[in-house]
Amino acid sequence: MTQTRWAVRGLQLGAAVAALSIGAAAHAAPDKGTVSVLNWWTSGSEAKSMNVLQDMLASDGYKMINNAVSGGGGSNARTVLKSRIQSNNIPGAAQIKGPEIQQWCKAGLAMNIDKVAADQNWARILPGPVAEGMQCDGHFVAVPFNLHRINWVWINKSAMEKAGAAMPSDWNSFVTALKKLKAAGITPIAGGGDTWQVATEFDAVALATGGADFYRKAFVDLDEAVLSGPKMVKSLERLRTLQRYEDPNGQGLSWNHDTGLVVKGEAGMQIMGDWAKGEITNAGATPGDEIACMALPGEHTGFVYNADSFEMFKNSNSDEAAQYAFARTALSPAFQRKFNMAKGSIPVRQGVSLEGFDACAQKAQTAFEAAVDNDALVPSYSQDMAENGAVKGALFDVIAKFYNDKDMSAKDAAAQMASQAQQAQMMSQL
Amino acid sequence: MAVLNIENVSKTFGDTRVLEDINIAMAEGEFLILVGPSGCGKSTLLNMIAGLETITEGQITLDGRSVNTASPRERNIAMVFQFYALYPNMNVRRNIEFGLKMRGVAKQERGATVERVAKMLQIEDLLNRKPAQLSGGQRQRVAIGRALARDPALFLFDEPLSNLDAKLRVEMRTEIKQLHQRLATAMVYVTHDQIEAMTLGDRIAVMHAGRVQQLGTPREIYDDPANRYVAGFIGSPAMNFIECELIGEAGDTAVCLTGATDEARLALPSATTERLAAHGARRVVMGVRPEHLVPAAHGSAEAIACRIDVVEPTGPDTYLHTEINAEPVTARCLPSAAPAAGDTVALAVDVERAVFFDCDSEARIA
Amino acid sequence: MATRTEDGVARGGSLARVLVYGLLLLAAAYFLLPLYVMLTTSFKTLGQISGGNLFALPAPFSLTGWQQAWSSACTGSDCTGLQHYFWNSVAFTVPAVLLSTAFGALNGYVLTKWRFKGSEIIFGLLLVGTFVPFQMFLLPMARVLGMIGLDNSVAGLTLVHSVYGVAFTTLFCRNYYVAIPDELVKAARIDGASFISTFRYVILPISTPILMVCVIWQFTQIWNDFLFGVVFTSGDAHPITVALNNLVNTSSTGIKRYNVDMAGAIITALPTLVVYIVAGRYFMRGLTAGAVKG
Amino acid sequence: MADSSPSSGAMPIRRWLDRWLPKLALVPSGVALLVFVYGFIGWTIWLSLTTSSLLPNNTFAGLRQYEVLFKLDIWWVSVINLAIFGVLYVALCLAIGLFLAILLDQKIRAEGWLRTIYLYPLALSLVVTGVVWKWLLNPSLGLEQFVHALGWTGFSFDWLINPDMAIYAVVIAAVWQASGFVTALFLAGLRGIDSSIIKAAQIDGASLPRVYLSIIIPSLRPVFFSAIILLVSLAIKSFDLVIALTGGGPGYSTWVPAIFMYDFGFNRGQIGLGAAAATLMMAAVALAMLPMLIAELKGRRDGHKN
Repeated sequence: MTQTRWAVRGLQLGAAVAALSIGAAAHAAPDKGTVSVLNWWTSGSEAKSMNVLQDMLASDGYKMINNAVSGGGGSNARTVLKSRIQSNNIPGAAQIKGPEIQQWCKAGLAMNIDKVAADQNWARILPGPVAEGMQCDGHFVAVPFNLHRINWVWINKSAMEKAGAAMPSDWNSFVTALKKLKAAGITPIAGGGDTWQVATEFDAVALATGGADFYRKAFVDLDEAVLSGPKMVKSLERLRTLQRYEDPNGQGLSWNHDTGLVVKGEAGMQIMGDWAKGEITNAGATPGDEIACMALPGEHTGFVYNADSFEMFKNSNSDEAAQYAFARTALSPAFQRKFNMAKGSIPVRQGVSLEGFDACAQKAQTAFEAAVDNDALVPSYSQDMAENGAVKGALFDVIAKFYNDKDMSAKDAAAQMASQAQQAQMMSQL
Repeated sequence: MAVLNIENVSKTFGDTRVLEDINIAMAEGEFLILVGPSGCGKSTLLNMIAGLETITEGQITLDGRSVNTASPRERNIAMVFQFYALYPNMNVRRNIEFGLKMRGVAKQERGATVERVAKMLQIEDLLNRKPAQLSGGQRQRVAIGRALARDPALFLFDEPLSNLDAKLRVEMRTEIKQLHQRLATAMVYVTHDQIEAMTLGDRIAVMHAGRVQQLGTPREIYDDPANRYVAGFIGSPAMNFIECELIGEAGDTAVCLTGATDEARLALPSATTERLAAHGARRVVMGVRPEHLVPAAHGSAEAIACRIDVVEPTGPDTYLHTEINAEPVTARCLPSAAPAAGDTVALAVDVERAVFFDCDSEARIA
Repeated sequence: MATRTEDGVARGGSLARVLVYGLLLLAAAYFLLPLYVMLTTSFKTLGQISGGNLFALPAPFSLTGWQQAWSSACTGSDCTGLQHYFWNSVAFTVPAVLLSTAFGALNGYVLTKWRFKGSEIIFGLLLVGTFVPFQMFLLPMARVLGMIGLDNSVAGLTLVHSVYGVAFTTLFCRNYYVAIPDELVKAARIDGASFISTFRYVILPISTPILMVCVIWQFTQIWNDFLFGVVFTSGDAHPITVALNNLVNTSSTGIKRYNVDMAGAIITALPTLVVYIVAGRYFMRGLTAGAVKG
Repeated sequence: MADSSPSSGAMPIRRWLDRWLPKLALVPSGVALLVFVYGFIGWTIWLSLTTSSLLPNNTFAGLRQYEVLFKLDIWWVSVINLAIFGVLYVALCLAIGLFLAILLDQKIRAEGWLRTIYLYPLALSLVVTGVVWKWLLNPSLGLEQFVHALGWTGFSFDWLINPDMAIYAVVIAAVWQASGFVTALFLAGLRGIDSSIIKAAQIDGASLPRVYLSIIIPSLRPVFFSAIILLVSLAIKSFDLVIALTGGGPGYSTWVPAIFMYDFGFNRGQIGLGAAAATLMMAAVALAMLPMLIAELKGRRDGHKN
């Protein structure tokens, strides 16, 4: 009897809570329209930046519903997106980047936002390759938020001093520095955690070793000969070299943990994208000061970029006006400054003042401009910028296998990379 | 009019036929026993009467009304189960009145009924107890009380005493008999215990292998069994079966019986011989109950000399185990005249009471 | 001879008892170790976590982790901790647990006390529901929920959890009811009780132990679910596990606040822990009474 | 003939209800089962035969997806991992569960407390418990460090980071979660055994281990059945734990089919391949569990028809 009564009370409570949460969502009805935004930025500065965007839209009379789902580098968010599409509850904008933008567009789901692009003159304010990536069949369907540089090395200066190592300028001096760090009892490189980290390191290594042309032919065009060619073999061999200077126990630890090791001086360096700056700052150091930032040295230099972007969907649960407003506001100079300062990236909108950005961001901007001039700007394969999920997955699998099987030769790995990437490509084009 | 009429009823579970062509008509106030070994189909038949099992073929009528498709609720019956089946969550009072409550009887009337039934069964002081707090005998009393409360046209008992210890079983048996006499309501009582069957029943249906082997009063069943199965099932110790050769022609037939030593020739009564002759077989099975195989009077010509293997005193009687025609048999004697094991005793058969069965079909032939 | 054996048993007995207790405590340590780490970490400061020993006691003792986890940590766009999501979880867990338990009991009752041709097969088919990989079912589920207009709602989430829970509750209840004598149901039917009133008056009142097992199992499974919660709710309506995941999984620029994470994890687990500690006794009773009997 | 009896108006409805209500009661669950289990199984099988990539589509592709699947190293790694994990997980949980239950059944003082301690891990979500285990099993943070601090510096425990051993590390954490529950199941089973059987066996001269081996454990058969069903179901769904503990790594050395399905289906935009994996996994589970299910159901039915 008591049990039943409790159950009833539980039900009532549940209903009350449900009613409350619906009520909460319904308050402050927007005037001009609503846009729901699916993304995987749930923590720290990113989430706060999204709140800034929300506020900016609100002040223009639009309501932005922020639906953030974290985990697995966006894999949960992708799952949610696909489920939403199945249940015909499509979000107005979803965090999608790289070639996946084209995939969704080809599926007939992307919304044309040429109007906003024309208003803001995206063709001019966005870097060429980025603008190209946002288009499908000649129409803009997505809006970029930022530019991350992937091929950074973060170096603890005092650790280097302690080890008597000089700042590296090429691959050999880089390896020499690693040796000295090791001799001084310092973990030379913090890293080698999950496959994603290794793949990110490889991003930097491949560009430094093979150059932009090689990088594009291999990772963008999936040229079999290049993928299995000598430059790839050499790059993989260098990855193996890096591995020897990484803490074998670092496996399974997050990149944040690794950054912490560098800041504390327990490790000398970390090869990681510029989001590591947030962690450096949080640990009480200044990027560009105690922790130096430089591109991974090698025969070639360039800029491996990652641009976070949001694709707009038609027939969505959002109002078109609000979707336009979302795109417009995202590229507004004010938001670009705020967002990128918080996220550690540089504004994707060109011509935005970098005043107040840290030294490494300034460096990144210079490098970016140089890369554009020298045709050395390449999309990061490890951050989904170069290939669709299937091919990227196949590349990751081979790198993971190579990294974990110390007996596997770089040549074999390169050959497998070529064949598996081809197969995945074929399957995703069925 | 028959209270209960079972006509040509059969039951199949999947491919197995568990009841075959059952026909029983039950008079008002009658106490009918369904007796048989486990698996004979007696409980299934009872469940069919109750409406707990469907009927494959045939018809069951209660008070002249076909109940083939009626639910148990629509049949004016009550049932007492082997394992009491008291609702463990309800106290005795609520157990007894549950059936009334389900039938929408007003609370006041229910109370009165509970009092009446409790008084009848002397369980007034148990009314507020839960079944778990009762002894086995008390539980069975409550179970009966639950059946009584409804004042049904027909009571069904499914081996209600088999779960009680021997002494309690005898007591309860008597009580049920008294109850029947007082209520004069028809009862169907399922048991595998032939003593219960004999003591309680007005009529007994002996069941075996899904068929009613014989339906009759206890006396008929005992004295005049329809076949070897019934003969062997009813009576304790069981009837002796002796396979023997018939000698002589019609009108003057005898059987040869061999005990420890010599062969004895037993002349059969003329009525028997005629029927045996009509049947024609030369080898038959003779059935003799232990009380009809007794120590012979001195000098009897037809006595069989038997060596006694075991002597079994039971109090009023003593049973002697021996062999006739190389088959084990039991004889009865007075305790005062009991021999010792190993003795050779002359035994006499009361041929007037002997029955005869076909060797193969086991049907009664004389 | 006999005395010697007995003596041996007695002496072996006391030694054996020490061994038994030793092994049991060792097992307890194995089970408690992660909880110990979670608890101590949740009371540490961030500095102590990144610099210190995993097994050290918190010094200084800090409640910041708990405060932040409950009321100020960011779990997406808002930074109000887990408190709000806690009630979201309650909103669908309670009805889903009740629904799946109710249907499990009903199914178990039918499958044991009202058997019909094919009921065993139905049970077998139902059991399959315990083995399906949910990951692959998300899309069709989303489509079905969309079709019946229950997508992105508490009702939809309740439905999904109830459906996949019924397989388990039916398994539990069936095994329990099998042990209840059929005669009880027969007696009730003779007494004139219908299918429903037999269930209501006779079966249900004696089902408390197994219902507790169902409730505990279902509560744990549903409360801790992440996959359905993340896919079938959004934003404000997220269950606490999704919020926790958002809190724990920092992407690019976030830093890991392990004390907040651990406090959040314990807060998330608190209802289930309380259920286990409070109702654990019933759980055992229910299992003993029949969940594990054939 | 069957319906020849006179009946009042209300009776047919009631009879109809009596007859059909039990079956009707199964209808909601049955419909749900049909749609949410069998419908989806059918849908998944169909998808595995299509070219579905980013989103489901209906272009028939024959067995192409399976051909590709069979060539993928990562799929076989996942399958082998599930086999290793499943067998060890079920076996260890049963062994530890039974062992602890037998110990707990020796009239232990603080039984209630110990039981709760053993049982609580099931109450915790693996999303974060995985993180704790990750720390504990990490050589530079957890147990290895701890043992080193105690003075045994030669101690090495690097399963979590060793691609060949990592799946066993997953087993450790998974067993931690479920073995207490299995202990409770077995303890309940032991409590249900008639103690007179044990006494009788001891009087017959059987030693205590002998009594357990030849009398008690065989009579726990139904417990094994329930426990195996629950454990296998948990093993197949092992997703959260692996993701939280190893993220599938090092590399993909701890991938299991559930991760494969999720990653290929959603992350890599290869739904057809994910569906093929799901289909094969369901088939494998059916093959593995069906004989046991049939035997058990048959046994039960026969056991209850006296």
